[in-house]
Amino acid sequence: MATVNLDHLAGRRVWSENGGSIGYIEEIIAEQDGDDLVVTEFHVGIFAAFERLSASTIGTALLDVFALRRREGLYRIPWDKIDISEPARPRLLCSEQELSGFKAGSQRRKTSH
Amino acid sequence: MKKLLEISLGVVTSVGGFLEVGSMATAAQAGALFGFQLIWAVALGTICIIFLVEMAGRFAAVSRHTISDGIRERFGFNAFIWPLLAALLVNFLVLSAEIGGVAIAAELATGIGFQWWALPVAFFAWLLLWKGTFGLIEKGVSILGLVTLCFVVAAVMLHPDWKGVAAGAVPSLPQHDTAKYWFMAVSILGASISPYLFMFYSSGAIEDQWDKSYLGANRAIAGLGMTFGGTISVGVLIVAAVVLGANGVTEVDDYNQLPLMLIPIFGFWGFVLFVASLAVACFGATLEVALQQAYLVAQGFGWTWGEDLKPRDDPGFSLVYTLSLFLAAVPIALGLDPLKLTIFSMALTAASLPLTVVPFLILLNDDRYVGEHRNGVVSNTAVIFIIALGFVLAVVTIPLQIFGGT
Amino acid sequence: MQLLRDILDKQVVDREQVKIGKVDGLVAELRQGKPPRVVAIELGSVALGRRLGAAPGRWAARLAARLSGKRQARPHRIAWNKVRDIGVDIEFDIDVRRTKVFAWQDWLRQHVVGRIPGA
Amino acid sequence: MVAGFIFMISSDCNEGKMVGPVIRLSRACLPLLLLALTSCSSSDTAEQQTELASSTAQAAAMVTDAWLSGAAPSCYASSALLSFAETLADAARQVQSASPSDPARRDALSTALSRLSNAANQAASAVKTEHHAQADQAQQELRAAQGDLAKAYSEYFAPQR
Repeated sequence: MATVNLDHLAGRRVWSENGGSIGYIEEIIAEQDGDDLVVTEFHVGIFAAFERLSASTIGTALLDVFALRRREGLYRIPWDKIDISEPARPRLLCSEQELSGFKAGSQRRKTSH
Repeated sequence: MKKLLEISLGVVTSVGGFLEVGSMATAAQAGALFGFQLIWAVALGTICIIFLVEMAGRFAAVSRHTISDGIRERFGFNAFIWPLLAALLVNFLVLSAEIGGVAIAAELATGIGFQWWALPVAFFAWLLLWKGTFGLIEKGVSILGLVTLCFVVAAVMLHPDWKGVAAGAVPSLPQHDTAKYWFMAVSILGASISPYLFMFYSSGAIEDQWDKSYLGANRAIAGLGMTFGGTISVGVLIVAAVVLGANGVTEVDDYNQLPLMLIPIFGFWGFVLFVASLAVACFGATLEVALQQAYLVAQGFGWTWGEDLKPRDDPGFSLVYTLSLFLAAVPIALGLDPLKLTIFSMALTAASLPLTVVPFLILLNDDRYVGEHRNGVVSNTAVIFIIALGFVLAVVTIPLQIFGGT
Repeated sequence: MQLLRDILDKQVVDREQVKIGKVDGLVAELRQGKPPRVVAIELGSVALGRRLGAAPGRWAARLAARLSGKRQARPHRIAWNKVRDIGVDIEFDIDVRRTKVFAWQDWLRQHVVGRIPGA
Repeated sequence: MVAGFIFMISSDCNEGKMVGPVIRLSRACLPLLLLALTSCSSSDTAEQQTELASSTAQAAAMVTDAWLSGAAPSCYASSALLSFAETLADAARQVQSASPSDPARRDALSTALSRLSNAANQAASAVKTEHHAQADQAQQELRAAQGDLAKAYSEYFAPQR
């Protein structure tokens, strides 16, 4: 079976079809589907590790202070719109305007856990 | 209450951190050259380390994970590798300097050169770690560490101008040797806010099986333990100022000059007390830093670890401290002067400080680890101040070393 | 669930809460027309080496192969369906003694630590 | 190294290229560190060496006093005095190699320093052989040499200032 190391995707730059980069993979979201854990979407943002820091309000506040956190830069891209078969170079499989549809709105759901 | 008996963890951490050969030599040099003017650096260092140690203890007691665990788990291996490499390098230099400190004490006592003592000291420390338990080391070093109180007694017996001492607690600009003044301030801060201190304390909290009920005791232990170390450092500084500085011995760059601090006050016993204090403080620091190397690696890679376990049960952990001890003894056995080594290791400690302090801001506010015991506004402001201080220290250390370094 | 924040690099413990290592790697199966399925976690220096970059990955693999005497070293894998509890640590329903994860520690125990008296 | 952490925390990426800037950064620090090890502040050598010498001489006097009053063991006192003597001799050499405007004053200064070094050596051998009388005499010589140094030092700097 074809497998891939998800950890190699962390922080990788994602390339769109026309060769431009739209940001780094910040997080990989997975949901339970029956007794399988399946990947549902990828969060691609300007700032690679932001999702890891965002769990803590002070982390967010600190990053806001340094204006490093540009939320509108975050894309939440469904699993089938990114080709991760080659972890070193994840590629976007959707068109430009489709991509803007995945742009995270301002009211990102609070990461509850 | 029984928990306060655990104060020994605070005392052993501060004995190993505050009174090791580096901080003792710097406090003596600062006192000899600038009198009471640099007391503020020791005070500031003590306050900062109290905050960091209290947070490290709270993090360990609530999440049952240490700070190095937290850095690896929270920021991933690619980010963790930098504090890991920096801390391993700095700890190696400090460990080497500590073994050198004990070797110097042995040389002063017996006249045999310190190079010959390097390997026996490393072997004895290894034997204690190999056979001993954490409790034995913790209680043993803190009880023996009480001998260093002789500096406080000496300082009081000298009847220093206490107003001058109080004035020294307020930062002031130097009138002479400005580069050396700031270099000494950075070295004192670097020596007191050293990463291995709070990382050792967080591992110690888990070795002592602390849990949420220890939070009150943790605050007291961190406060009293670090103040113990800070007070003795100020004692060393005062004695050096009054005994050495006032008598014209302003350049303390030869360890043979250090015993002169206590001899005029206690006579022959002064010599004995100095040698005993140096030996105990540096030996405590040797055990602490060697263990910290093992904690750092074992926690970073997730192995089983614990000083109370038999080496058979945690081979990786025990071999790391074994290797560290004998490798660190090599530079001293080759005759490298421990004082020069400490000056350099303290500059590197100051430079690598941000790598281990920045994570505090995130870890101590992550409610998945510390739940409702997160940092309050005071602690967070303290961490942000220490991070800023850490960056300043990191930036100024190397140029200062060039112009102010002894 | 956020895989990078909540699973990757977390402490792994076995049935008896013995610390086995950290989650050094996360393996997913790519399926045609269906979302990738998480199948296993990886542990060990080879997995870590690969995360640092291609070259460190090769060195780690070569070193591990030479040390363990096997022809080609691969990271240890634990099947994801054996996961029991995901908290600050991740617990797997396995007994580490029956896996290869502790091979290097057993080797050290026999050849190095065992030889030193009073270990 | 510091920027390395922030850079890495901001990009969990693990291609080699991400590590590149950090390696370039640490490569830039290395020469600085090596420079730090070898260089010493280049303030006026004579003044600096004399300050070091007078401090070391005072320490030598204190050690001899301590030994004479039985407060310091012989093995410590003798090795300390030998080490101080060496520092003083080294100071004398450095002053001698300096090239000031007036060589006569430089020689006076370096002879005073060598006299101090010899006095310390005398004290060291006296202590080693437990000769109190000889040690006493070496102590006087040391005190006199300190006076010499003070005089030579003030002459050396008087006119220029």
